[in-house]
Amino acid sequence: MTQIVKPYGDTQNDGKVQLSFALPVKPDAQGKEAARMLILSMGFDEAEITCMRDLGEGFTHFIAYAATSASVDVSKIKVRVVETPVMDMEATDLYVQEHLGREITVVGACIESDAHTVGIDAIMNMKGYNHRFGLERYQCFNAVNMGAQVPSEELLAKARELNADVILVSQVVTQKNIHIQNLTRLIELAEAEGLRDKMLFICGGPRISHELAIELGYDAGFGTGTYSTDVASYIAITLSKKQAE
Amino acid sequence: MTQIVKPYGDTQNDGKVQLSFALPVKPDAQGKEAARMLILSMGFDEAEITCMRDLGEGFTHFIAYAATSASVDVSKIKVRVVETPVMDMEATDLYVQEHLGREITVVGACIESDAHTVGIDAIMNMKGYNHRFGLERYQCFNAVNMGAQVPSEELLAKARELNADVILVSQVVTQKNIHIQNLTRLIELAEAEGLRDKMLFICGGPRISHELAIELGYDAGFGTGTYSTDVASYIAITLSKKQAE
Amino acid sequence: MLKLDLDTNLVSRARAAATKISSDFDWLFDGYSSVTIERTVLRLMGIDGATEDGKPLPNLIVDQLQSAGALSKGAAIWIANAMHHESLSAQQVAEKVLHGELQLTALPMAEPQTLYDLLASLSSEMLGKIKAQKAQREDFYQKYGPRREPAIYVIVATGNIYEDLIQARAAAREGADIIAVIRSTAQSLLDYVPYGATLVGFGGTYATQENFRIMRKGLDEVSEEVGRYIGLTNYASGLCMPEIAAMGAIERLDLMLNDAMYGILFRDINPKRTLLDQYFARMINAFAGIEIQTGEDNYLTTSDAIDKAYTVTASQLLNESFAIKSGVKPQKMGLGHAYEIDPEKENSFTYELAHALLTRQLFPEAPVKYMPPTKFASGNIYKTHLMDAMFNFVGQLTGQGVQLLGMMTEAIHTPHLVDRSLAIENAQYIFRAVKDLGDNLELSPDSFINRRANSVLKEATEFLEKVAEEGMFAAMAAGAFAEIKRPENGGKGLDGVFERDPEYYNPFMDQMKKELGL
Amino acid sequence: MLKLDLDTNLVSRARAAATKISSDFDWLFDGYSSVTIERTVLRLMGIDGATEDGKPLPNLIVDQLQSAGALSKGAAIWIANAMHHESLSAQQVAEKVLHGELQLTALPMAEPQTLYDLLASLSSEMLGKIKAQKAQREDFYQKYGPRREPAIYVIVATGNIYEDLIQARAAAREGADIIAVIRSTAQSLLDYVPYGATLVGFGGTYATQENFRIMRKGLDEVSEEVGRYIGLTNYASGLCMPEIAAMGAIERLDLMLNDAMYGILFRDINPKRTLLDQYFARMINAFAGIEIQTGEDNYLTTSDAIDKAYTVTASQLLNESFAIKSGVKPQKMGLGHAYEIDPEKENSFTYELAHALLTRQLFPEAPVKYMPPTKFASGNIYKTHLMDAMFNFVGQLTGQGVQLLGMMTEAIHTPHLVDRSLAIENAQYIFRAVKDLGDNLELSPDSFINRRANSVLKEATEFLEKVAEEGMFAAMAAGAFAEIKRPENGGKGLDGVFERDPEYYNPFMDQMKKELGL
Ligand code: B12
Ligand code: B12
Ligand SMILES: Cc1ncc(COP(=O)(O)O)c(C=O)c1O
Ligand SMILES: Cc1ncc(COP(=O)(O)O)c(C=O)c1O
Repeated sequence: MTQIVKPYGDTQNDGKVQLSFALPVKPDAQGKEAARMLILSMGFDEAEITCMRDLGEGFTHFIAYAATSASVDVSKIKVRVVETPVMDMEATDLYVQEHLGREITVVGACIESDAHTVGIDAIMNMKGYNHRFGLERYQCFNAVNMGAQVPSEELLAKARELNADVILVSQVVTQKNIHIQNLTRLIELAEAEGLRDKMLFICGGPRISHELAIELGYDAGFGTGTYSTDVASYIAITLSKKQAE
Repeated sequence: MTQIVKPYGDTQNDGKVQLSFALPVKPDAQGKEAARMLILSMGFDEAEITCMRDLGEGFTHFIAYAATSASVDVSKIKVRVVETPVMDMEATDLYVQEHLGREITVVGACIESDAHTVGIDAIMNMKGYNHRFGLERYQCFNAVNMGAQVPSEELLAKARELNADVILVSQVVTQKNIHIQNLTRLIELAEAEGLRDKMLFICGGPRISHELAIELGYDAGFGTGTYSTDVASYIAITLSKKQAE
Repeated sequence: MLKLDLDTNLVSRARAAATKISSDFDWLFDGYSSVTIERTVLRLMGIDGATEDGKPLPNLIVDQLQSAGALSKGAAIWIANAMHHESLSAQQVAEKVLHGELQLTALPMAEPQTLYDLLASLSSEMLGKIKAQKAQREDFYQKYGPRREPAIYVIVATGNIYEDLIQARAAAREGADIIAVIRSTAQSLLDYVPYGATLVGFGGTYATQENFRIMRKGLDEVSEEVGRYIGLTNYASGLCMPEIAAMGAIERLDLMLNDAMYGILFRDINPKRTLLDQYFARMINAFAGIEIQTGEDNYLTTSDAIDKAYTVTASQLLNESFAIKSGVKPQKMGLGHAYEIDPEKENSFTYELAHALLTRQLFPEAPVKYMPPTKFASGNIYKTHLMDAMFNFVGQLTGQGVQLLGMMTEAIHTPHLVDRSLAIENAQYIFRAVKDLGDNLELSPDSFINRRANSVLKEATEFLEKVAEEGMFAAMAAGAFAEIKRPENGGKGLDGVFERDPEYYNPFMDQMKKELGL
Repeated sequence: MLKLDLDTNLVSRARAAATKISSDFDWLFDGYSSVTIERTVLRLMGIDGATEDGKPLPNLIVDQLQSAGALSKGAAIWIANAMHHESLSAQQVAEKVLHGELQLTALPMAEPQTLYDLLASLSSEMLGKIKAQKAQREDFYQKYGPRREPAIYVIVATGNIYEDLIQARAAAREGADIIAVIRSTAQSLLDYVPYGATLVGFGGTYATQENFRIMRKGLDEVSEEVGRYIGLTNYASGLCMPEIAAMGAIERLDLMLNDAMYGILFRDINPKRTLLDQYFARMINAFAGIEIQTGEDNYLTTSDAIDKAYTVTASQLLNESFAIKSGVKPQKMGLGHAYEIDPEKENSFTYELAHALLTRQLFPEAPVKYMPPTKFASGNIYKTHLMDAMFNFVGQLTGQGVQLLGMMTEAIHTPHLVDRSLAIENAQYIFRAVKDLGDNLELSPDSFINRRANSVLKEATEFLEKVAEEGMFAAMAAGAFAEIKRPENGGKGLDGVFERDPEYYNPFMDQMKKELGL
């Protein structure tokens, strides 16, 4: 069933959107009109510049409200999401015992130039995050966290050495799409070394979605607000299914 | 000379814009993707949903950054602005004495349902606004401020009675474009009564621009940040020129 | 705890002056009535509905009685007589009048005592209903726990009651404690209350009894869902003050904008009309356990918040003394105050802290209604959001009763769904962050804050004493309030005020006075 | 005034323990040198430039000396010898080495005194230049007036020095007092300083001498325009700590991120290397009148700001005692602290006020560098803007030295032009609003804030005493700091540390020590 939606301010389908941006124009009537025309040229109606602030160096900041005529049919939107159910630690341990019957080795790292370990630590380290213990605490996992700024080569070498089942990669810095470069490089190296199909490749970080992960050739991706339980359940169930096949 | 500009985040022409809006979707992966698709369908690239907040009642709030490919040629933008120079009170009084040689009668009001008198008071009342005295203080003006919620008919009757040179109208409430309705009605009544060409019609308010005023058939319009000096100078010079013609 | 050292002598002088001012109006309260008071009586007798072109039946009847020169006895007696004579309900009488089938003043007059008895039973019935609503509210608070302090109060103002409802329910779920349905522009000046559910308003939604009902029902549902009683408020203000108070009492509104002088000063409604109407309106509010909220914020949207800070204090004291006359309890006096200081001013926060503490400490039991920055809100939503945060900070630190949340789009439009949600987020964050900060702090000896509060109090006292001496009507006529001149016989609605006949009878006022111990 | 009643006994115990810890490293400071220290010496002698593939000449020379086993005498003497022998400037010598036309260790060695004299004149020349820059800075402050407190400190981080410049100049015009050019990701780990103006960086812009120069020039222009001296800062941190300090001294940077332990804990740089390098780097900073800024914020981005508050205090005390060893004056110790408390926590502001007062009061002369909320910044820019406002509030109320402004887009991207401008607006509004609020307030007797501050101090004292007893390297190896284990011989850069030969000579260190009275 089609379900066409538009932004909502205070009346169904009024299309109201707030915008804010800088333009290299003067803070005068012409600059303001330029900002308004720009908004109109993006296809908005009823563009109202509510604030114009001089930023210096020839720039001006505009805050605006406008009504978009764009809409989107929600029923047409298919997003790939991690579909395995989420179990708590005890349930996961039990599940692995029953379905896989062996320990799972997981190797994790922030790769390349990235030193933001808080995210992957939240998933892997004993103490975990927000009242969920990390993978180290699970009975079913042998979790090795290599920490910050680990070259892709070293991560793969360690995974090969430990005969890992899963690789966890974190990427937090995204400026100039450096995370895409780094994640792509890792997968290419893994393919070249024949490791890609031997283990699950999972990436995570605040700008990672499952959708993006799959596009980049990973098995799964996890973004903001992920808990160890999400990742643990996904690994447990996916590996068990693979083994069953 | 063409001068094509695009929004600026941190790199020339990166087109970066911040958006914020509500959509009638759930706060889940599909809702988020719907928001992203909506932004893309407005012609933005690199849409990133940075925040998704449940608003209840089936709505979700999205905050996003995206890059627009839209641009505007500033050199093509012509805005009609009030072009008379701005003089201070003493200079205006002197100017009128020299060029017009008589007192100017100004009648002002917030018309119809509007009761926001602070704006017009700032222009007309003795004490003025931000260290500029209001028209009442000028020697050259006989200023009559009728206050709030004055029916258009009464305003015109008073103007006729006093043989006014100028009518000042304030409109602050703009919901459902009520200001456009009210301003249009006043001008139509004035035309019907044959008053339109006998006096200057000037409107003001936070959402009024000179451009809009002219479209609505007024002589001039003044928006946010107007001072009595702007209006007084405009009146003095315009009337003097008319008389000279 | 931040505690001012207020000059107690000033406090008593100021209260004495305010009491003197309000006591000067007994001639008005005891000797006059107004068209809206009489319409209120009709509504309380159960008359509702409107003509096809939207004229409410209470207006129709009161207009007829007025033209017939019969209103000075009060409307009640005429309807009671018709009910008795025709054996009809009040509503049936009204409908007959509507269809021209009945001429109220043409019927033979029954024995007064018969009519009094009939009216007594009608009045007990309706006042019983109102008491039941009051009990219901108290039960809800019992069940769900008391309201937070400051309570989170947000407005809805789409113009369409059904959109308002969506926005109100969303806000309640996010943490709002009280929903105010803002009224369409200038409803104050309508000498009738529109009828039915309304879909179009400007800058707000018409206050109608049906709209009250729709909103109350929707909020009762959410209250149950979230386990928190969501208060509802509207405006018992303008030319229909007591009628709206009565409608609110019947539909279980919990608070009402209801200022003794707002109509005079800010809507140019006749002074006598306003004071008289508020006297009865407040009595209804007091009886129904409705918290009144006064409009001191209005002084500061037109004048400077520092220079004219004393006008707020003076108005609070006057509102208090008029409220006492109508039987309103201190715990139900939501006196107003507003954070309207120019953000460019150095120490704007420090000044405001002095003013907010002064209000709090002068009226320790009052659930003060604290209003956000509006005048200096600009189209810069980020800046306005910060000003609102400072306002929320002071509200929590000084323990105000009700925090009317500021919206970052204040200078732009009536609030969008998102704006209100962000305002609630703002308040919740700040309230939590500074929760017990106040317990850690004291004022330094001879602090600027203390000196400032006392100097505002002094100005207010001197102002009130001057007004007490001159008389309030004279002072108003001379422009002493809000820098606006309001002559005793000017303004709208004077023709709706009339002197009572010796036989005048208002069963509801009598019974409420008795029950309120007035 | 808000004043903590701190346990003075704890204060002395804590300082004594910190002093004991830093004094345990005299063997290292007096007996060792490192490759970057020697490259610093070369730079101070005037050697600059890079090979075609980007290797800086100082690296080229030091590497050669190291391979030749000649570095333990220090690099200075070898260059001096070549200068003397060939009658060339230091730069010319370096270029000959570059082109393979000169083998430093192959030349006959001149009389030591001849070389010492030559080096003395070279060192006086460069140190004179640095002193001139220092004098210039002081003149500017004299002319334009002192820096505001807290100073408004903002970052630029576009990755392109020319975009950074636009953003920096705009910020300065809007009110920024200090501009920090954030460094490209992981420059810490480069064992050389890139050369020339750079256009691409990730999350920041490379620290190079040319970039310093471009920025300083641009800001000097704006300083003149706005009549306010705009400070400039960068990172004397990582594997090239002293080199960057020297570059900063030459180019008149005004402040430098320069922490005694940051590299060890947060970049896994070898502990010996780090402590040694910081010793010399800080001496340069002290000599150049550059304010150092320490990185205590880093403890709280990885650990909980309440549980681990004491680690900040402990690190501040250690940074202080190491700074004293290098001759840094208290007025130039920008010790770090950060507002990283979970905004969902009740009384987050109250807790933070206790922590901020503690820092301020323990180091009354230090221009404390106060860092904004970052960890709990989310993609919700409106909320983050409010958190930054609370941070600005505490900064002004407690009189911190430098306020590193938070950006509402903290969790999203490095700051856009607009974000920074709104951050400045935020700070300016809040600073003005609460300007003298502090003068009005005192802490209640036995306040939570006072108890909290003393309990953090107690934890810090006990921690430092434990470390003093175990020895710092042992404690680090055991994971006592930041919950990370750093063994004495682990981490990056250990191979760049070497024991000095008895004939080791560093003319700059000697002269600076003398002038600093060390
Ligand atoms: C803490 C922090 C730091 C700390 C890191 C300490 C450490 N040991 O991690 C320090 C101070 C060292 C630091 C340094 C830098 N930082 Co930093 N930092 C942050 C900060 C404030 C918080 C990040 C964080 O810890 N979040 C909390 C965790 C729990 O969330 P998370 O990472 O999203 O992780 C969750 C999910 O994403 C997911 N997840 C993450 N990884 C993985 C992996 C897997 C396998 C799975 C399944 C899930 C998963 O699960 C986690 C739990 O839910 C952010 C701003 C912000 N508020 O986000 C900036 C931020 C990330 N940093 C940034 C930058 C630029 C830097 C520097 C490059 C700055 C510089 N030039 O010096 C440096 C360089 C560091 C480097 N080499 O990478 C930018 C990145 C901009 C961009 N989008 O590119 C940010 C956004 C700040 C900003 N606005 O500029 N930073
Ligand atoms: C003060 C105020 C009030 C006061 C007005 C008191 C008074 N005597 O004026 C009170 C409390 C009574 C009030 C009531 C209402 N208000 Co009001 N009010 C404001 C507020 C806070 C400030 C307006 C103001 O005084 N600005 C300061 C003056 C100096 O600025 P200005 O009006 O723009 O005037 C300048 C220029 O525009 C220009 N100018 C203006 N007029 C003219 C005329 C001429 C001829 C010229 C040359 C120039 C000129 O010069 C002036 C000086 O520079 C704004 C929010 C805001 N911050 O803007 C809301 C606001 C305008 N109000 C609003 C609303 C909806 C109402 C109500 C309808 C709410 C209600 N339902 O009860 C009522 C109804 C009033 C009515 N019937 O019109 C909305 C309007 C929304 C919209 N865009 O439609 C606003 C934006 C608030 C909001 N977000 O909802 N309000
Ligand atoms: C007491 C009071 N009544 C009424 C109103 C506004 O309603 P109206 O525009 O209908 O007068 C206000 C607005 O601030 C008020 O304070
Ligand atoms: C002292 C210190 N040095 C350096 C840095 C960051 O620079 P880098 O990533 O180059 O280590 C920081 C960041 O917080 C710091 O505090």
